[in-house]
Amino acid sequence: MSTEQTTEKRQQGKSGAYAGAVRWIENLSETQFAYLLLTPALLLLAVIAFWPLLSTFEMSLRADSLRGASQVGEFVGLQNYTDLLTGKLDTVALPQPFIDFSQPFKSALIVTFIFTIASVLIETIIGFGQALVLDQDFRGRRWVRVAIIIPWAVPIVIQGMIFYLMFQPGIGFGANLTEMVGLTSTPLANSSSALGIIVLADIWKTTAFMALLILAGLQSIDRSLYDVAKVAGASKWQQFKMITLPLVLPTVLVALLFRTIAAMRVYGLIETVSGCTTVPSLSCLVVTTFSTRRYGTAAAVAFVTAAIIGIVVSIYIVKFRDSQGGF
Amino acid sequence: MAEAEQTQTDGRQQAETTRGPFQRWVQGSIQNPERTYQAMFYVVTLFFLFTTLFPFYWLLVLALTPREAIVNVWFLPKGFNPGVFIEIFEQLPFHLFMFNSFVLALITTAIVLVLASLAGYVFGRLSFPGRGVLMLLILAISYFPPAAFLLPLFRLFTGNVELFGVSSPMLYNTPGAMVLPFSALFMPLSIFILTTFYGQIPDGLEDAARIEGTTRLGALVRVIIPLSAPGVATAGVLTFISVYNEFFFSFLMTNGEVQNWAPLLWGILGYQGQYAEFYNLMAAASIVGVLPIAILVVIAQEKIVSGLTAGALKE
Amino acid sequence: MGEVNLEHVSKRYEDVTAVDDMNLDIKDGEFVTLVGPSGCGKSTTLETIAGLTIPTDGTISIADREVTTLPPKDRGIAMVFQNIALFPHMDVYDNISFGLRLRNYDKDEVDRRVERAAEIVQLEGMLDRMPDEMSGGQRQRVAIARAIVREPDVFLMDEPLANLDAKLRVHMRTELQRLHKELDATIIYVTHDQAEAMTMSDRVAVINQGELQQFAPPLDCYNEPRNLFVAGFIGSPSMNLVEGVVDSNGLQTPDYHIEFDAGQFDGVSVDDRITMGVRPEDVYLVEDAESVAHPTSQIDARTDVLEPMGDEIFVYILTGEGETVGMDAEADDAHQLLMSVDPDKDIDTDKDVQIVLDRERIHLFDTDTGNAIAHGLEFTSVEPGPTSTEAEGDD
Amino acid sequence: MGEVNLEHVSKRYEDVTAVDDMNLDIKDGEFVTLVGPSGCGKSTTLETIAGLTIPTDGTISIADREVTTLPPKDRGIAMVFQNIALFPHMDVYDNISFGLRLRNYDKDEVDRRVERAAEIVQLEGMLDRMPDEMSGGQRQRVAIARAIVREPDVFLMDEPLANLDAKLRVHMRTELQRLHKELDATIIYVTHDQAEAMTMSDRVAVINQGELQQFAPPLDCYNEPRNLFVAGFIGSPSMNLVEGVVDSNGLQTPDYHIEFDAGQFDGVSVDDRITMGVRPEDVYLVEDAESVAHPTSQIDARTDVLEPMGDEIFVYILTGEGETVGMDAEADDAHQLLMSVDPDKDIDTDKDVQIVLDRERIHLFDTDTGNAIAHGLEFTSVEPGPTSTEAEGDD
Amino acid sequence: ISRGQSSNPNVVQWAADDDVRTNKDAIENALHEAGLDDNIRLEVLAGNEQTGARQSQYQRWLSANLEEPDLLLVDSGWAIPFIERRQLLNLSENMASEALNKVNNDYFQGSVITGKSSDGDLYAIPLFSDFGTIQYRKDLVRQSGFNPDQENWATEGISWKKFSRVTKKVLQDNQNIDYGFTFQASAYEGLSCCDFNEFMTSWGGTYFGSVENLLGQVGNRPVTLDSQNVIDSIKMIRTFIHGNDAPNTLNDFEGGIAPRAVLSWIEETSRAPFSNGNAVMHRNWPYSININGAPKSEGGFGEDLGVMPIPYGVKSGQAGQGLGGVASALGGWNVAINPNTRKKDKALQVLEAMTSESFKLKLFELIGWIPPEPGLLETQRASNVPIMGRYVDTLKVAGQNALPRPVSVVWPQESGKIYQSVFAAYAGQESPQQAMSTLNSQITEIEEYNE
Ligand SMILES: Nc1ncnc2c1ncn2[C@@H]1O[C@H](COP(=O)(O)OP(=O)(O)OP(=O)(O)O)[C@@H](O)[C@H]1O
Ligand SMILES: Nc1ncnc2c1ncn2[C@@H]1O[C@H](COP(=O)(O)OP(=O)(O)OP(=O)(O)O)[C@@H](O)[C@H]1O
Ligand SMILES: [Mg+2]
Ligand SMILES: [Mg+2]
Repeated sequence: MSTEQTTEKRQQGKSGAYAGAVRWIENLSETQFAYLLLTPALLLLAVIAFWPLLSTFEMSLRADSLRGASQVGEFVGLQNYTDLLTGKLDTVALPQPFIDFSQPFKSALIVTFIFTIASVLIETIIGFGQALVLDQDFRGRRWVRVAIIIPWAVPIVIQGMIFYLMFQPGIGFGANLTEMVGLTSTPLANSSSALGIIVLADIWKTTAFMALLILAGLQSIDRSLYDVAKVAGASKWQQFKMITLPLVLPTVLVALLFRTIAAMRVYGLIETVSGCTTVPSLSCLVVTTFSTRRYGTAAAVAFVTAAIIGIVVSIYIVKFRDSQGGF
Repeated sequence: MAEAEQTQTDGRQQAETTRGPFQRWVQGSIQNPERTYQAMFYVVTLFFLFTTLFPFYWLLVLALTPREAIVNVWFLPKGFNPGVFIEIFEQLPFHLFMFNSFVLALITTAIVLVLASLAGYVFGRLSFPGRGVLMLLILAISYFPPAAFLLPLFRLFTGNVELFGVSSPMLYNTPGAMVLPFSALFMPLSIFILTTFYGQIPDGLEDAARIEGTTRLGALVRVIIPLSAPGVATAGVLTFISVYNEFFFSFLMTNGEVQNWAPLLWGILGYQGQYAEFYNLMAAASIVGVLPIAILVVIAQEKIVSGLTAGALKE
Repeated sequence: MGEVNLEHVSKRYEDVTAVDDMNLDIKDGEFVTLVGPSGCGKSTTLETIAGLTIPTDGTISIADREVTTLPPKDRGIAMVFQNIALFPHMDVYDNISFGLRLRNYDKDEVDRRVERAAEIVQLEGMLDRMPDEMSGGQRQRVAIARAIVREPDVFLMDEPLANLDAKLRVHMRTELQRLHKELDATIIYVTHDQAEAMTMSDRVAVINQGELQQFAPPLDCYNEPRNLFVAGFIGSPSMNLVEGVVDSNGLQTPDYHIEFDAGQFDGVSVDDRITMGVRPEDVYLVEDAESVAHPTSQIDARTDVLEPMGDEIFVYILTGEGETVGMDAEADDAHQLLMSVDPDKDIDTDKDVQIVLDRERIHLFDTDTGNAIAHGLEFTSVEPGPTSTEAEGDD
Repeated sequence: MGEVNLEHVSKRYEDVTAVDDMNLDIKDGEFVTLVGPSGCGKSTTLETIAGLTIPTDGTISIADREVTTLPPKDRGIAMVFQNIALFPHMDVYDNISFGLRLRNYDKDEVDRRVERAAEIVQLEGMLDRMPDEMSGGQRQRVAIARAIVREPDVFLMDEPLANLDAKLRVHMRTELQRLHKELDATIIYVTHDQAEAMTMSDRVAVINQGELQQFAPPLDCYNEPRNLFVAGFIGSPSMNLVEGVVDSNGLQTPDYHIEFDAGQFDGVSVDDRITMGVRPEDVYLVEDAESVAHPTSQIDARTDVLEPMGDEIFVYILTGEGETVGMDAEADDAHQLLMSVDPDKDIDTDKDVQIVLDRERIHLFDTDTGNAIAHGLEFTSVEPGPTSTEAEGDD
Repeated sequence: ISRGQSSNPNVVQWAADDDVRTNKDAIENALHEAGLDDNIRLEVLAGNEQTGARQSQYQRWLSANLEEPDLLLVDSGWAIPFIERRQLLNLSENMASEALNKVNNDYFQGSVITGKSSDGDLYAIPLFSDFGTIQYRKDLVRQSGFNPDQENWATEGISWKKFSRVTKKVLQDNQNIDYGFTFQASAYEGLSCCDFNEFMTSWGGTYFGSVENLLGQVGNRPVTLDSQNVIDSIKMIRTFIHGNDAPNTLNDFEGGIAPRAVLSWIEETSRAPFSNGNAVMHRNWPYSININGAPKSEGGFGEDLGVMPIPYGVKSGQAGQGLGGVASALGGWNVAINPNTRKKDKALQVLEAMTSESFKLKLFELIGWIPPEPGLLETQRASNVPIMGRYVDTLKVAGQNALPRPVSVVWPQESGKIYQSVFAAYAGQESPQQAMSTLNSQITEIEEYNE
């Protein structure tokens, strides 16, 4: 028993300051300790995320400045927001979407929601399937894993290029296919078919994200619970429903949450596949407004976009508050 | 038992002439559900393989098709031009762009994993006032389109922001200008992933570690992280690949020179002309840029999992 | 060095009070066992001592230093967990040496100690197994080795032998006792095994629903249970408890009468409801009763169920007209007595027998408060137990 | 219905043979207990029966149907796991009702059965607790309830009572026995508790290092152990085993001589090495030996350590000039005997005493093979045990 | 503080593109030969090839007051907003008058005005010009009985009506060719700045009343998108795509000569079928002449490639304001100086060297960049350039009829509305009249809002 103490003393002697710090940390209350550990992350986020957002928010309260050298004009309060939401900026400041809704903002909203629901839903289902396959032990599993991850490693520019060319009449075969099945011969020039292609492209690439996360969740499940279930008479499906699903649910929710958020911000893919006019999303609106140098308006659009995403996320959170891992 | 077998044999003999191999297979599967399950498993696996690999295969087809022949490309390359894989290196130091991306991704992943591990531990295993609000705040970062960060960050990294008379450092064209935003923007995801994984480790194991003499942080490093190895590795892989392919800040925080840490994306776009698009080169470059990384990542993931698990043991 | 003091320690969860105003004063080098029914708060008590749970109220000190909120690693304790809690990602060697490696012991020292601990728990050849490749008992032994290898001042052990077979358990018991002596360590031990509690401990703390019932040497708890709970809990099979009403010359139970002078005991008066307790080994067939100095008068009874145990036979006897009891129906305690007889005894079910009780070994409890009134209605000059360690309860 | 048959079942892991050519023939409705040292293969055997582990060799049938590779769900079994393995995401009610809900029992029926099971395991008020809010024993009771609620033909229980206190354990024992009768189910039970094995089982399977040693009613194993391993393993404390060499008129051990006619037993001849076994309760102080019909001649000895257990005292006695034994040094078996005496007995350490052994209860084993040669050197006309269930071992 | 500039004071950093970087040494030599101080050297940044991305990039750089790059290659399509915001160096105030005069007098005027502020000061000098032209399969056209050379298609152009007949005939004669006329009608900037602008102008229509007004003051110019000429041009394209039986088409034109696919094509996607021999006519920039006119051995059409100006809908005389006749959208890039540069003098020297004839011809030879100076296209040296040399006459005609895009601070806004409406009309989602009247009022609104 005394050996233990001497060793501890030796350690203390070696680096008293370090040991002191450790002691100090250990004696913090749980709350203090929590905040101490959060400090580095919060510091980084404060400088790189929160401050820029504040600054952008301030920008959203100012008028656009198209001519002067300064980036934004005079302070106008919430006018950008009210103009945006009342449709006053539809013609003069926002790009008109290709979809023939009279208001670009509304159509961006609709496109974004359709895209989000379709892609996230399908990705989750397929991703779950892929994760279940990868969770099995079989020869060549590693290579199947590579195959499933590959799309996720493809840069958006290239992902866009693949589908753009594939469905470009005269270049790839996609247009011939859509024509054969009685749809348009120029799928990328048509909003609904272009949206479909974009969803397809997104599913191809980001299902891997779902699959990887869910796989990790699956791998963390205590295998002995399956023994119990098996003996209790659970079929494979019942094991899945009653054990696998609830136990990966927290992971799935995280995946779902972040996929939803990302899907609601879709931009790069649209830009490279069909262009923002054919399939206008909320982020398209933000980026195109930024690139027309209407910084005030653009900032307002960005914050409105974030607010919409925030609303969707709150629905999620309220809905799944009870399943663990929550807030 | 024996009787049943008998009738089965009889039945088989009767039907021998009329049954095709498929029917026989079906019959066999009905008698042996395990076999059906196996077969289904392989069908599903093949389906997944096909759907994920097909566009990639088509990319290969594009790469191998000489530029002028990229017209009506179906499932086979029109022409065969493997030289494209050499050409991409002749045109640009593509490997250096890859290297830049790799380094940036590695640094970012390291930062994210460390900070997110601490935060994930806090959110997953401690209860304290402000927890919910902070989590929401961190999550809220991901609501914003990256464009919303850009202008202030650009000013910050080009020395245009002053605080108390000291102007911000000139990070433009340095790794810092990319690594910092990457870290901040990819961190929320990792924090949430790790929060769920860390939260699921039974308290007993952390208790045991603390009794054995670890500090709270020691228990995190030696027990909680290793036990969440699949989650940590996945968070790492997701971050790494996301950074490797990131297209927004990669694009804006460097002037595109390879010596200024321009990442992969600049390399790929380097094969693009104002009007002329060298699709075959871009395709080839992506394959070169992506395939080794994907394989590396899969191997790394396994290593990370076993490494984390083992890392807890050795000093 | 290893004194452990709990003062008014309580731990409340939302709807349960797991530990309720617990006071324990454990001396340096003492071997204390916590016993009590499942869920009574034993593990929680250990956890507060370990620092894994911060008590809602009260203070804890170890070696005269208050440690109520000190982190576990600074308390100089080692613990064996009830749920074993091996690190699933480490092999046996790494599990056992975890605490030593944390403290940067040099490799040789670690090896030496791990080997020694593995020997004690008989796991010599298994140092490179992973936990999921081991049987339940083997895992438990790893958990024990992980604690003893550290040689701290205070050991906390939560049912460390639950998964071991009798033989190994006896071996481990001896080893733990030896360790106790050798290291001069304080051991706080939770067990469900009466034999363990009896043989190993200097003092036993009997807990019920979070409250300490008795804290005394094991034989005191056995021979002089402080209340009905302790009486019923200590001893296996448990003491027979029969309710009755005091009359002028003793206690009248439904089926028989036990004679004594009610005035002999403080606070007992006629018509009080009193519970009489007698252990199965103090119930005798009349023919075997010659060694009993003060038998009660004979009681007519009928044998019911027999449970042969090898070294003794438990006989359930019915003293009244009650239904059959044994394992088939909830026995009506008042009509039933359990008796232990020699395995050679020629006894059979459903036979009429006469029994007597040993008056020296009859306990009386106040039925309402549960508190003990008397232990023994007569006293011979012999001391209670042969080597009963310093008899010092807290009552 | 519930017959379970193991034929030549083996399970080998990389470097361990967990189960070695096991043959068990368990009748419908039988209560069989598997006992054996930690790591001997008990859990593995259960797992092969459950279908969680496919044996390396051999076949298993349940209800006359071969099930060796059948998935667990088709075997009609329920199981209590040694590691408890509650579903962490379900509350107690959901854990218990898991198997019923799988089978789409209607809500009322589920409620009814869950309530009943919760009552049996005394968890009535806790149905909405989560597993991590419960004590070790409470969790174990949930695990038991989860199995019994299903009422299948065959129950497999792996140390289901390990974490329960003596009183609850006795209660659960009774409940399990009642359940056994009521459901007429086959129960295969693993325990480390001798009392459990003794009182509950129709037959006990003693296993060592994966090999079946004896499969017989409990008292047979106690009274007529088939080999040295069973003799040493069954009974707590264990049988005294002393080695000796056969001479013309008996057995010469280092310290004393036991007389018998060597020719009386098949295959025993002079100079053979034989081990003599006698249980602690069959060792008597000379003064207490009047009830023994055939005592051995007196043996001079000295008392060493005393272990008072409450209802009896274990006395370690030294028959030769050996060192002190007890718990301080590895005892030299040849010079030591453990004796159990009445707790009233006035006995002290380090006193010279004379003892005798009950010749009727002396066992002889071949030291080299370990096989039993004889149980009892003399026989009285009395049958061995009072209500020994149908005496039919497999030797 | 250091803001990332190269330490060497003699190195001028030029944000250009990959072509410049690839030929950096040759370009440096050419500059030195053109009189640049031998000490001054270039460092080339190959910016993003996507012009919009590069615009945003410059926007950020200049807003952050970066001192580098010193020289900027700016698209003639978006130089003016930078000039309006004074984010480029005023060359009229800084450059030697000799060079200034050369630019003002000798260059294609269409190009020069894209580098001037509204008050006439020069901020960016054209480095090279781009013009839309029609490339065609001269061999097939001849086979079908037409005489492009005799009729001087190359310099005089042809009418759209004739164009439609020729295309139809060739298509009918060559069953294996799928497409007649391929051009760019995807809903993107290229439609509003260029293809539509060309078609409309060749029919005598225009955005803001006259060609001069294209770069006129926002809000002070009429919006004339609902004129009949504009609508006719749309009807013509509709005829090409949908055939002359479809509603809102021109019956006297041959229809069905352009695939529906043009509606999703931009430059490269429309070029692919033509280069592959699967189309007769193709509208594109000169870069593709280099590809399509390459010798047959290298996969091009060699001498079989014909090039002519964009056809006309009405003759130039028939419409006022410089409208009608052949009209080519103007592309090309200018060079400007970063006002924050610390190497202004050296940068100015480089710029002056760039105005020399030898340098511009050298660029033509090296990269195929067309000199922004009609005179140079007549030189022997220009005609000797392989491939492009064959077509300098056409390029000169096109350059003289070049139309700048109506770039202004609100052009991005207007452009978006324009290509969407035009696309909708081309695709048949809306009638030309309706689409153009909506568009007209939207553009008017934007003009007025931002006056
Ligand atoms: N997965 C495995 N890999 C290797 N060895 C194993 C594995 N599982 C069990 N064993 C070994 O097989 C032997 C039998 O194990 P089993 O769990 O059946 O023992 P047991 O009789 O249940 O013991 P206990 O009473 O301690 O629970 C043990 O020595 C164990 O170490
Ligand atoms: N986290 C918790 N939330 C609510 N109640 C709890 C929690 N942990 C323990 N309890 C309750 O506190 C009581 C005491 O638990 P404890 O684990 O100390 O019992 P124990 O004496 O160790 O029992 P056992 O012998 O069964 O292990 C139990 O009734 C238990 O259900
Ligand atoms: Mg406990
Ligand atoms: Mg076991």
